[in-house]
Amino acid sequence: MIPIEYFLTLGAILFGLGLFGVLSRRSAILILMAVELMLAGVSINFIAFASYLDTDAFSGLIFALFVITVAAAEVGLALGIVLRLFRERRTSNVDEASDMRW
Amino acid sequence: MLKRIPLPAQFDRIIIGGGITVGAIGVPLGIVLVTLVAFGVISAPEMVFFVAAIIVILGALGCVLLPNIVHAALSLTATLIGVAALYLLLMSEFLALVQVLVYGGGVVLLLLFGLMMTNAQDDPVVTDGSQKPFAFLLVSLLIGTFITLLLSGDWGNPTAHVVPFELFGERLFREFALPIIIVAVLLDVAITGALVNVHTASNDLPEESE
Amino acid sequence: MPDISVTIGMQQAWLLPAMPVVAFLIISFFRKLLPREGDFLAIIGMLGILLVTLFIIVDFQGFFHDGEFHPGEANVYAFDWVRISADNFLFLIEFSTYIDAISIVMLIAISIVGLMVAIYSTGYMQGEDRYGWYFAVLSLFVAAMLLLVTSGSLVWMYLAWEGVGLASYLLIGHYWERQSAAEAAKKAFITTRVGDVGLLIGIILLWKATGSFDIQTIIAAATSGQIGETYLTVAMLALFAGAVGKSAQFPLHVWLPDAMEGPTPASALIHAATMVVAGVYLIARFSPVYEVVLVARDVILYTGLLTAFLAASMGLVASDIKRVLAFSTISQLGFMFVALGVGAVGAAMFHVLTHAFFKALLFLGSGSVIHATGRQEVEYLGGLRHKQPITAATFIIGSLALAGIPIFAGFWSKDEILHAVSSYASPFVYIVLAGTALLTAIYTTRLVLLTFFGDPRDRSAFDHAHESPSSMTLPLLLLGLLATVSGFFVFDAVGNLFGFSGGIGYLVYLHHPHSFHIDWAFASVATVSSLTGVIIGWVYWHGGAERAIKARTWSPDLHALLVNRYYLDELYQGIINRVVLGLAGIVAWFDKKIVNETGVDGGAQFIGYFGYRLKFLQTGKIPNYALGIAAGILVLSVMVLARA
Amino acid sequence: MTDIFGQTLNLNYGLLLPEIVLLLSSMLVIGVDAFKRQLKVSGNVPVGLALSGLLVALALSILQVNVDEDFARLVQIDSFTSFFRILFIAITLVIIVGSHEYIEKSVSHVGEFYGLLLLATVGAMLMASARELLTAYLAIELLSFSLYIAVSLARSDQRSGEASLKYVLLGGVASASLLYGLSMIYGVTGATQYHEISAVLSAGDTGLTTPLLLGLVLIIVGLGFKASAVPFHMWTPDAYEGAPIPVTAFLSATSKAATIALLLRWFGGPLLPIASDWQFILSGLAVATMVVGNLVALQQVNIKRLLAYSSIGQMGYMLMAIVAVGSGYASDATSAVLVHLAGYIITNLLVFISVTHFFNQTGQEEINSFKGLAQSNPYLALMITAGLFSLAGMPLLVGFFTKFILFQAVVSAGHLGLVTIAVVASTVSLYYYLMVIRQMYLYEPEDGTEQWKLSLTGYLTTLTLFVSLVVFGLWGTPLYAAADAAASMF
Repeated sequence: MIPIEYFLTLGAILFGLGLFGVLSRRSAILILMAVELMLAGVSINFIAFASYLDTDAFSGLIFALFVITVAAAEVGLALGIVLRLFRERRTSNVDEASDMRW
Repeated sequence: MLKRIPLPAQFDRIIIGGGITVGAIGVPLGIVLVTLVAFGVISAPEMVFFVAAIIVILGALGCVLLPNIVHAALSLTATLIGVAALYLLLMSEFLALVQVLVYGGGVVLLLLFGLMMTNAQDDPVVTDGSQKPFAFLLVSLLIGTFITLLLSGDWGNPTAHVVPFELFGERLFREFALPIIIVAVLLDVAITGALVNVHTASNDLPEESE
Repeated sequence: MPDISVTIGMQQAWLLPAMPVVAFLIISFFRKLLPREGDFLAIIGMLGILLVTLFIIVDFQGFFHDGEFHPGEANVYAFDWVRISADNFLFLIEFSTYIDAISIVMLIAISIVGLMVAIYSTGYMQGEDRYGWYFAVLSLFVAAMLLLVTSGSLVWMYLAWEGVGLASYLLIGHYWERQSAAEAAKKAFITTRVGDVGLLIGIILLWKATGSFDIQTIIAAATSGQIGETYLTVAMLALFAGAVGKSAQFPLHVWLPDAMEGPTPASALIHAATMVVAGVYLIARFSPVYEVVLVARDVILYTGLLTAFLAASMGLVASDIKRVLAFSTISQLGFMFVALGVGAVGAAMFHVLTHAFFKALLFLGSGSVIHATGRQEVEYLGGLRHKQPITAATFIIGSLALAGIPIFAGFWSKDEILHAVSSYASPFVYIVLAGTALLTAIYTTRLVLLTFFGDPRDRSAFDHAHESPSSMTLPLLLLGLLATVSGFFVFDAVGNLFGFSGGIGYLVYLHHPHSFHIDWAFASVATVSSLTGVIIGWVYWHGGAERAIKARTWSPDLHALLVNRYYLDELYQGIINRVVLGLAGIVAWFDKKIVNETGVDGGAQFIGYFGYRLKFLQTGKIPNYALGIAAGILVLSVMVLARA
Repeated sequence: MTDIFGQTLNLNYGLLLPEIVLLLSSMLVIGVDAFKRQLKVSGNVPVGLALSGLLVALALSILQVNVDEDFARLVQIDSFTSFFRILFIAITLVIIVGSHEYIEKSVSHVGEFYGLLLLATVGAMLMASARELLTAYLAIELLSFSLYIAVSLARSDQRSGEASLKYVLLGGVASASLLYGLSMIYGVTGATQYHEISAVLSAGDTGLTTPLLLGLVLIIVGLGFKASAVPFHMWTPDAYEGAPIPVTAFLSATSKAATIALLLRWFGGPLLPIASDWQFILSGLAVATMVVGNLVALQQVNIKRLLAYSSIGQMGYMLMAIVAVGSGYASDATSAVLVHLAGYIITNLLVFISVTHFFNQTGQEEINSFKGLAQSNPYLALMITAGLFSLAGMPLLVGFFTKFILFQAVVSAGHLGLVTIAVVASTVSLYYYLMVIRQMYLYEPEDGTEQWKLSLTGYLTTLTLFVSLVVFGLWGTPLYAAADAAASMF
């Protein structure tokens, strides 16, 4: 059988890679994708815990289901805002959306 | 007939290039893994896990590193499908299904549309922020710390169990009725948000700069 | 004893702050509707205060028996303001009043000077903008001041402490059209707030140790050794920090000279007679505790000594009448702290009382001069005794009292302080203090000579000058009387005559009541030093301005040092500019440079990979902000990893 | 009804009536506004609907003050919940009444705006009442989502979209962190119910200390973002500046208060057994937050950014008090936090609504545009002055009373060092508040001294807030009594 540590490690790596994407990308949409990666890491955690450690109540599965739903909603919401930004400034580059600073 | 579908011309390149990449990396890895299984070093489920994990990690790397946005988005699809495979390994067919439907079918498509609408060039190459090297260093440390912290715990030796489908549904809709309502409202908010922002852009603004 | 004391007495001490609060509310809301913008309400309030004070004094006498006061019953519990009873503690802030001899001295000073100032202001502020508002704030100030000296609870005292600060801020900035007034108001507010932080910390420390805000409970706990010595010392020093700010002691004295931007009568009340002695009051109130923590007492002694000397030397060269008086106030407050530092609470409170009268008199007199001539630099005055005889006469009386010439009030109280110092502290302290008294006499003489004697140096101002209206001269005369005679209360016989059983000695020498015996040796030393000062001043400045200018040429460096007040203001401004704003700048710079540019540009440069792209870089904010979050995650998780 | 384990479930929807009413009225507002022309209703109908919904919900919440019951083991309706329900509804009411002119003038999509404010209120209420992690998480997202959009609704202001983008992207990162943390808590304890988590954690060593600590860190990061704790605060000034002013007020009041409510529920409840593990993290954050917030505020020129940094500093004080919650004084420290929160909100709303009216008149939001306000509108200048003085903690105003209670609670929990820093920081804060006051009182107005007046609702709200500012400043016992009752279950 596969040890649970495998899944946890994979989850951590996915979370980290997602964070890396957020830090290094400049396109708003790519940042959104990176956030999705982070959330995928989280879902793996939840489901691994539910299947391995909480087999009676499996709350983690339900949690993961909601995480997926919320993530999808977030993408829709954020895309709307990105589109608006694009219409206003002809760019989806977050570095150029920095009128407000210090 | 294919030419009538308004797909960017790069799609064929993606399919060919992606195929070659997968073939070049996947076949040797597959051979190694099958050999390991054959000699009993790892079990068959572990082999499946490793295949899926490699797809997931490669896809994630592609998603955060590839300079072409469309490639990155498709790479994300690979990751998400790999994650769905992991869910199957975790005995959760339902969530695997949801993952493929919502992500593979919905979210990625949405993201692709977003890409098309905001950056409608044929070859949308992006440059990354200059804090990339710094971020790389930071995130490597971060992943290292996370894994150390996770593996220092004594997780015991648990095994995965299947959750019966109807039990799942029953628990979801009985005990978690309220979260479902909240999520419904949440989706409603998200749609409202998307609508008002797109609407603002087309109506409320003065003329565009160009 | 009149029967009425049954109905109004110490139990009704809450009336004291209540009356001016009512006056404040009515004037500030309805001043446009009232005749004379409601100034009479302020005066009525002050009269009421004086009356109640008299009743309280009469009532207080009732606690005098067996040759001692037994004022325990004077602590009047009124109501629970905040009552929080939780599982493991009771948090209770009461509203209570506490009257003892120390409060009564303060009450006398506040009520008399307050009334005089209010009457005087009707003449002085005549026809100015915001006339009514001035009287409203004056009432607010008096209310807060009375609350301060009657409160039995530290919390209410702190509230009042901040309240007088606020009123002072408003009055200093009364002519806010003038940039200097606005700046002075801000300076006073912020400088005293520095001390207030100390006071607040002290209150919290004391509350933490005793679980109570009631002053008498705290004193009882502290003197019975319930609190560790180091802890208590820190707490009492924190309280003293509050006193240093409010009473303009070194190193927080810088605000008081600038505070002279306010209307002169307000300066007389707030920055001479009452608010600035709040610090003295605070230390006197806690004097039993300072008996226990001798280290703190030494700090008080030397702070007071240093302040007294420095301020007197600065007073020698200041050219603005009001600033000379301000330096003299700082210096005299230093005298009071010296007295407190040697444990002579009675001498300190006696000096508070006499100082209130003669310093208020001097301020009001200088106000009369300014009112008449429109000038306040002594270089442009002179010869005014011909034009303003009453002002000149009363001003001279006040000056004699300040200089410590016998029979005037200041002589007795200063003599008391010197006497106390000689028996408790080292000869060094005594010599410095006596020297300061000499300096006091010199600068006082200088001020009088340059203002009222010699030839007028600004003809047009002199020609327009005239004696002030009776609303202004009447208070001057009354205060002149008090500045002359109030010292006699130190004698038992005089005290008895006016209803102070046992003389003021009994009244203010709470813990060690004693009768006043004049020590002729000391008295003559003090007299000689004062007279010497007057003579030096006379010889030097008599005859006009050339001599005054010579003072500058005698030692230009010293003169510049004194005129610039030892460059302390510049030092503070520098500290504020460099340290506080600099710190803010560093953080802002950190945001800009480290997070934005080093995190983005510099980090890239450092690694040398994206360096060539620097010129294309904008300040990319979102990834940057995310970097903050990520770095936070990393730091925190490494921290827990290290701990685990 | 029973769950799958045969335990009974209380599905009494009556408990959720305030939330349901708000939900329905928000739908109604959005619907009516969308079909305004077809229904031939006047422009005032949406705001009227929103207000009546709020009033009904307020009445229902007051009726439920003494209830102590759970709904399906997901939310707990108790005195703590009631305190926050009433607080949140009142905030939304005040904001809508106080700034409806601004909303109609400077906000695009008015109907959606009101609807979103109501939904955000529901999210905040659920955050305070949740007793289960999933519900709490969804409540957080409901509040955040509504605010992401509300921030973007300033009419023809490019900053609005930018602010919203920053908020939504960084918010996504923060909620991913939060979720990762929650997954760790869930993995270690195997439970999502607060009381079960508490039981597992207080039972002692699980052998999983390090994953638990990782979870703790990530939870603190996620909530620290919502609470604008340094270094997760960077979105705050930008979002505040770009948002319509009522949304800024909402961000600084409801959003912060809801986060504090959640922090109290979590750190005073399930995570209390491991207090020693999170106290030092929170102390560090609290210190950084107080120091950075108050120092950077000194450099600001925009009033909204100034208030943003000031609210960051204020959150530092509250984080400090949450540290005290872990020191065995949970009940006292909690009531102190609640008192301070209430006082802070009253004050902050007064300032924000005054600034809203100032903006309505002048269209300016730079600090130096307040020049001479004491002459052109002395009433408003007084209101702003009172509010800023109260924020600085000047005596006789509510800010002093609540800060005093807060500081003494932290001191009695044994964190004197933290309080010293807080006192110094709050002294620094006086300096930048005085910068604004100085502009109003010490300078001549730039464009003449033409007097102007507020609208009736403007006078009504500011005066109400001002009176409570003074009354609670002089006599805070009722405020404390309410907070103490709300904190009684800790």
